[in-house]
Amino acid sequence: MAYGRYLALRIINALIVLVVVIFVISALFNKVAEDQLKITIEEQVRGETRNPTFARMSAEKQKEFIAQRKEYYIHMYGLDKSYIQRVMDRTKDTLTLHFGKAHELRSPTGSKEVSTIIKEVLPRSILLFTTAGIIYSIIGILVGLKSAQRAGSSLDKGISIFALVSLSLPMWWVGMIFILIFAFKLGWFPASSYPLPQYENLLQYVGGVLYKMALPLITIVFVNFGGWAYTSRNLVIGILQEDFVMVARAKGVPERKVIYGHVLRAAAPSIVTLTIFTLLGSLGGAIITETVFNWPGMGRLYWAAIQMNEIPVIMGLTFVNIFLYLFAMVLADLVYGYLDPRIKVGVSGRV
Amino acid sequence: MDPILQVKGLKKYFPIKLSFFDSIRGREVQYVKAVDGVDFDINETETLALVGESGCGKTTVGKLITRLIDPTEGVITLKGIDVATLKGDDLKAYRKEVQMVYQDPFASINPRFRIYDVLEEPLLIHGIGESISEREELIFRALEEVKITPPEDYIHRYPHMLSGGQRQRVSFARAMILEPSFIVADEPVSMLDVSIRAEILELMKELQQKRGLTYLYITHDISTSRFFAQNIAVMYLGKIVEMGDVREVIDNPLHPYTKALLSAVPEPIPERRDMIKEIPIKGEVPNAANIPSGCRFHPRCVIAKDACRHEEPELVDRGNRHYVACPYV
Amino acid sequence: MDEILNVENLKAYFFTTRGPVKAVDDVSFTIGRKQALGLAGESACGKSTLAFAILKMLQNPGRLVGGKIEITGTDITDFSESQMRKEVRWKKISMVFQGAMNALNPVYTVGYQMAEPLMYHKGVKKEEAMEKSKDYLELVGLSPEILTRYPHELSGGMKQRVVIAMALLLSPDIVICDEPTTALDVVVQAQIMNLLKRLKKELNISTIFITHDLSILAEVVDRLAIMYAGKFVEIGDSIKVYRNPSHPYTQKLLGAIPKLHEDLDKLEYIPGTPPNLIHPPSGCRFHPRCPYAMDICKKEEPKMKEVDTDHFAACHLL
Amino acid sequence: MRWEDLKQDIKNFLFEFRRQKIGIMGVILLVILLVIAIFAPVIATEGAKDNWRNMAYWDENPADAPPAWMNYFTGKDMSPHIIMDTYDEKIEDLGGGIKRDELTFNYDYKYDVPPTDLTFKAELIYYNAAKPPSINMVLLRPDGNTIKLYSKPSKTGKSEEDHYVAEVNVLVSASDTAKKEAYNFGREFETKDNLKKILSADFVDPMSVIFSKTEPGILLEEADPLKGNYKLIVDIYYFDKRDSTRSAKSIFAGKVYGLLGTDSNRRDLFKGVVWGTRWALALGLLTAVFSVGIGIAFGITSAYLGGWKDEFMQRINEAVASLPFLPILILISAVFKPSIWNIIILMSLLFWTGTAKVARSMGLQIKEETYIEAARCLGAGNRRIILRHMIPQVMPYAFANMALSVPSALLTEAGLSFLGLGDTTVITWGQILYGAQTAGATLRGLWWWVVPPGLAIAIVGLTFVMIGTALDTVLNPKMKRM
Repeated sequence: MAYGRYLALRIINALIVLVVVIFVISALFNKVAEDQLKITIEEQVRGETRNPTFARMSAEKQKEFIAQRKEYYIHMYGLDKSYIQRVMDRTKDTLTLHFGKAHELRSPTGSKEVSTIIKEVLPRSILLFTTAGIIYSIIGILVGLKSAQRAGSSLDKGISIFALVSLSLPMWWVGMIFILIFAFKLGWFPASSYPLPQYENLLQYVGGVLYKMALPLITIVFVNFGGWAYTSRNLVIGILQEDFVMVARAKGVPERKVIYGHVLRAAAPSIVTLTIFTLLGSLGGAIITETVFNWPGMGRLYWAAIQMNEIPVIMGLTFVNIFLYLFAMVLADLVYGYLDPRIKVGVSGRV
Repeated sequence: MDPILQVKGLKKYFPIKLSFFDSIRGREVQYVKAVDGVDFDINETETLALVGESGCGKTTVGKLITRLIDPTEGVITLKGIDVATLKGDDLKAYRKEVQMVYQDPFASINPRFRIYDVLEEPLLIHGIGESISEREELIFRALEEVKITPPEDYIHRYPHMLSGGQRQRVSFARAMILEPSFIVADEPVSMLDVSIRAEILELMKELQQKRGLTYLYITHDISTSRFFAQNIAVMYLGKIVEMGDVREVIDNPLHPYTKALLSAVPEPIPERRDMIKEIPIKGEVPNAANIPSGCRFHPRCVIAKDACRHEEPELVDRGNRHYVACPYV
Repeated sequence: MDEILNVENLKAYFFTTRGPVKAVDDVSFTIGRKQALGLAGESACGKSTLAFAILKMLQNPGRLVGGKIEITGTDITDFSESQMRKEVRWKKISMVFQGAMNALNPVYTVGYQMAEPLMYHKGVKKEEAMEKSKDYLELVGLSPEILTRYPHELSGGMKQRVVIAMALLLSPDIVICDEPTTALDVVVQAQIMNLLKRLKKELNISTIFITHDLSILAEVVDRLAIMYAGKFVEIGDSIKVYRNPSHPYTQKLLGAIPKLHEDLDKLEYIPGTPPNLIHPPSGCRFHPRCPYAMDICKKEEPKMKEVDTDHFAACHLL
Repeated sequence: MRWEDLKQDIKNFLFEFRRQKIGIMGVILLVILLVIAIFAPVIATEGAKDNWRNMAYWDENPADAPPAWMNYFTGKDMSPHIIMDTYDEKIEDLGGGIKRDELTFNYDYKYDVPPTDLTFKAELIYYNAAKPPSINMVLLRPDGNTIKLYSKPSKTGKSEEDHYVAEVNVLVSASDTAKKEAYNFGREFETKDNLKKILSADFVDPMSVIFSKTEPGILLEEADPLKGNYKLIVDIYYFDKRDSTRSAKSIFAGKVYGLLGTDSNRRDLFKGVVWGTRWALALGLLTAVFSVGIGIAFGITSAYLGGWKDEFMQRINEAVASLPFLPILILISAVFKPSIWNIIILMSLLFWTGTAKVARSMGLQIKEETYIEAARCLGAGNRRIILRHMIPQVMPYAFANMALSVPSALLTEAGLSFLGLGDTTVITWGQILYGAQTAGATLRGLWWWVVPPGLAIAIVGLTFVMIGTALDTVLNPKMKRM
C-alpha cells in the first residue's frame, strides 16, 4: 500500500536527519567537553595529591604519580582518542540512549544516570504541557469556529487583536505577571510549583498537584489560545467558502452539523497535525516557563544543567528534544494521511 | 501551397516519477505516452484545428512545436528549419517566429505586470526597439491592432482591471508584437463567454488575413473549428485518428471516435428538444499511462472487432486528403 | 397547468462597500409542473444569484430586498432560516451545483453525503439511507459500489452524476441545475445532458437550467429566459425564443453560436462588456451595446411586452 | 516597469495601506519606537548606558522604589527622591586649630510616607594625616526635637599632593547611632504594649521615626507623619585651618522614583527600558532581514533547481529546523563569547527554515503558472524568469514575513538573556527581566521591575505584527479579493 510505503520513507528520512543532527551536536559538544574535562582531570588529580601517602613520596615519585594518574583519567574519559573517534563514540552513545552520568545533578530518586534523570522528569513536563495543550487547543478551536462564523463581528475582531497581542508576549513574562497577581497580590496559587506534593492518597495528591500546576497551566493556556483561535478561524473561513459547505446547507443539513460535521471534519487534518506539532514541540521550548514557575520538569532540568554546566545532561535533553520534534513530524504525517482520504503526502512538508 | 510546418512521427513520453522504494527494487520506469506518433502538415496562412478531449495530447503537441518541451522522437520542421535541435540564439530567433496563446487569459499574464510591462517584455527579451519611445510606439501599435483602444487608457492597467475578452486580446498583442508567422492557439476561447468567443475568433481571423499568419488551433470544440479552420485533425490518446478538410471531416466523419465527438456537440435546434441523442461511444477515456493495445480506441468503440485489440491501424488517405485510422469504416 | 414556482419582482442586491450591486433586479417568472425553464446570459449577469435567491442562500453581503417567492402555492418569502432548512431546501427545491469537483466534501464518502439529506429530513437511519441512495445511483447510471468511495476517486462525469442523484433523492418539486456541464468534456457533457433529459421524462419534477451556453439549453428546456445585467430581457416558449428572438441581445447571443453543419462567413458578437451592476446604465441596460439603440432607450426602461402567446420581450423596438 | 508606473504603484500601495487601521497604528508605534531609540542619549543620558552594570554609579538612587506616579493611585503622598546640594554653611573657628564647618540642609517634608533613606555625601579635605576630620549629624524636627544621626571621625582619606581627601558617605539606614537614637527618642512616646512588640533597636526604621509625630505607634510606623521644615545639620570638625569641605550633598531617598522606579540595585528602570529599545529594534530587524533573506534565497533556489537537488536541500532544511536553539547557543557560548552579534548571527542561521519552506512551495507553484511558460515562449531566460517573474511574486510575502519574524527574534533574545545566556555588555529588556527574576522581584511584589520591560517587548512585537499583518493584506492580492 502506498500509504505504508510513504510512511516508511518518512521514518527513514527522519532517522537520517536524527543521526546527522546528533552527529553535528556531538561534534560541538565534544569540543566544549574537552576543555571542561581537562579541568576536571586537573582537579581530580589534585584531590588525590592530598592523600597522606602522596606526601610521603619522593619528589620524583610524586611527579611520576601525577603523570600516571593523569594518563589514567585521560584514558578513562577517552581523551586519548582522536577527535573524530570521540565524536563518533558520542554519537553512537547518544543514539543508543547512553548519555552517561551527571556530575552533580540527581534524579528525584537519587540516580546520577542521565537517562534515569530524564525519564523521571519527562512525565511531569508531559503532564503540564499536554494538559495545557489539550485545554488551549479545544478552547482555541471552539472560539475560532465561533469567530469564523461571525467573521467581521466584534467578537471576531476582538479575537484577532487578542491573538496578535499574545503572539508578541513572552510566555514566561506573562508567567511572572501572573505570579505577581495571583500569587503575590491575591495569594490564590503558590508562586513556586516545587516541590510537588508527596503521594499519600489519590484525591489529596491529585488536588495538590492541580493546585501547584494551576498557575503555569493558566499561563500557558492564556498565551496560546488566542493564536490557536486565530489559526483555526482562518482555516475555517477558508473552508466555509468551499462549495461543499454551501451544498451541505442547501441539503438542509442543520447549521450545527454543517459546522461541526463538514467544516470541522474538513479542517481536522490540518488542525490535528498542528496540535501534534505544537504539543510535542512545546515540551522542548518550555525551559523558561518551567524555570519561572519552578515546575520540576524537563525544562527546569535543562536550565539547571545549563547553570551547572552538566554537559551529559544537556546532551541527553537535547537528544530528547530533537527526537520529539522529528517524532512529531512523522506522527503528523501519519495522522494527516489517515484523516485526509485524498492525500497520502506529508503535511510536515507543508507546515 | 507549401506546408510551412511539417510534423513527422512526433512522440513525447513523460516518465512517471518512481518512488524511492520502486527505484531500489529496480522497477522499470513507466511513461505517459502523451503524444505517440503524430504526423501532419500545415500550409502557409492556413489553420489546422487539433481537436480532442482533455488528456488526448493536443496541448503537448502545441508545446512541442513551440519547443517548450523537447520531443522524445520525431521531426518538426518550420520553414525548413529542424526545430528539435535548435539551441541558444537560434532557439531565441525561433521564438520570434512561433508564438503561443493560452486558454486562460487570467493565468497566462503575470498579475503583477501592467499591460505596458506585459507587452514590453518580449521587446526587451529580443532587444527590439532601442529607446523607450520606440518601444512605446510598438506597444501602442500592437494594442491598436487587437483593438484595445485607445491604448493609453490601458497600458497603466493591471490584468485584473480588464475583462476576459480584453485580456485575451492583450495575450494576442503580446504574441503579435514579435511579428511571428506561426501561432499555436491553445483553446483561446474556451474560457470565454459565447458572445466574446466570437469576438476573439473574428480577431484571430482578421490577424491571419492581415499578417498572413498560420495557426495551429487547439480546441475541444469542433463547431468553432469549422468556422475558423481549413483543416482538422482529431486526436485520441496521443494519436491522430482522423484528419482532413474541416468540412469534409465534419460533414462526413469516418472514424467512430469522430462520429461520437460530433454527435456529442450540442446543437441549438429547439425542435429536437428532449430527444435523447445516441452517442456512439462506451465508457470513459482510459489513463494515458495505460494505453490499450492494438487500436487504442477499441475498448470504447461500438464497432470494435477482435482484430482491433492487436492491430494498431494506420492513418490512411481515403481520397480527397481525408485520412482515417480505422480499416473498418 | 399548476404552478410549482412563482417568482414575482424578485430583487437581490449585494451590499458592498462601493454600493449595492443589483445582481437580480425585478425578476418575475413562473414554472409549471414538469416544465423546464432555461436561464441564459453572459457570466455575472445574475443567473446564479437568482438561483441562490430562490433558495434564500445568498452569501454575505447579499440580501433579498424585495419580491415574492411562492413554491407549490406556499409563500416562502418570509420563511425563517430554520423553516427554509426544514421545509424547503432539498425537500422542495434541490440544486445541482456548478463545478461538481467542489460540491462534494473530500473527507466523506459518497454514500455518507448522499445519505445526509435523508437522515436530516426523513429521520432515516444511516444504513437505510445508504440503501435508498443505491437506487438513485442506479438511476443516474452509476454502480452502487461507489457509495463507499471518496470523491477524489471518481472522474468528473461520475461526480456530476452523484451530484444529480443527490439532488433527486428527496423527490423535490424543483431541481435547479447551475451550469451542470461546464468543465466537462464534450462526450461526457452530452452523456450528462442525455441523463438529464431522461430524468426529466421519467420523474415528476420541474427544472431550472442555468447556463451561458444556449446551444445546450435548446435540447432540454420548454421555456427560455434571457437575462442581462440582473434583468430578464426576454422570456417565453423556448421554440419561439429560438426561432424568433425578439430582443437584440437574444438575437446577438444566438448569432454568436457557431454552427456545426453550416458555413458562416462571420460570427455575430456583442461589442463592449457587460455593465457594472452598481451603476447600471439608465433606461434599457443593454443600450450601450445595442446596435439599434434610440434616444428613448437611454431614458426609459422598456416594459415586458407580449410578442406572441407565451413569448415576452422588453425592448422599445417592439 | 516605467518610472511613472512605479510611482503609481507606490501611491496605490500607500493608499491601500492607509486604509489598514492596524497597519497605521503599527507605523505610528514604530515611529515612536525609532524616536526613542535615536534620542535615547537625550531621554536617558549616555551615562546610564555605559554604567548600567557599574553599581556605584547608581548609589544615590533609592532601591526598590516604585514609580512616582504611584501617588495618584495609592492616595498616599509618598516622598519623592530629592538630592540637595545647596545648604547654609557656617564656619566657626573654635580655637586650638579646631574649626567647625556647619552645613544646614533645609528639607520641606510634606508627604505621607517618609523617604526610605537619608544620605550625606561629601569630600573632606584635610592636611594633617594624623588628624582626619570628625562628623556629627543631627536632625532638627519641626516640633523642635533633635535626633542625633551620626557621630564618627571620617575614614582615612586618599592622599592627593600635599593633602588628603576623605570621602564621606553616611547612610542613616546603616547608621547604628541613628537607629539607637531614633529608638530612644521614640520610646518615650510609645505605649507599653507597643514597646513589647519591639525586640531591639535593630527592628526600628529610623527614617519612619524621624518623620513621625510624637505619638504612640511612632516606633511601629503607625504614627501620623509630622510635616514641616526639617533641618539636617552636619557639623564637621577640622583640625587644620586649611581643611575644607567639598561637594557636599544630602539625599533624601524617595519612597518613589522617576517614571518607572528603581530596581534592587538602585538603577533607574526608565533609563534601562529606554536604552533597551535600541537593541530590541536592531536585533529584531537584523535577524528578520537576514533570516528571511536566507530563507527566500534557499527556498526559491530549491524550487527552481528541482529534482534531487531540491530533495537534498529539503533534507538540510529539515535538519536545521530540528536543531534546538538553546543547546546550540549554550555550546556556541562556550566556544565564543555570547555577544549580541553572535546571537543575531546564530538566530539568522537557524530561523530561516520556515520561510524557506513557504518560499519553496510558492516557487514551485509559480513555476507551474502559465505566465511563466508564456514568458519562456517569448524567449525569456532563467535569469529573467527568476528575477522578473518569481522573485517579485515572493517579495510581498518576504516583506510581510520580515515584519512578522521580528517578534520571535525579540522573544528569543529575551529568553536567552533571561536564562543568563545573553550578552551582558549591552542593555536589553531580557537582561532587565533576568535581573528581576534573580532578585525575586515577583515574590517581593516589585511589579515595576517586571511589567515595563515585558510590556516593551510586547509593544515592539505588536508593532511589527500589526505592520506585518497590514502588509500581508495589502501586498497579497488574494487576501484583498476576499
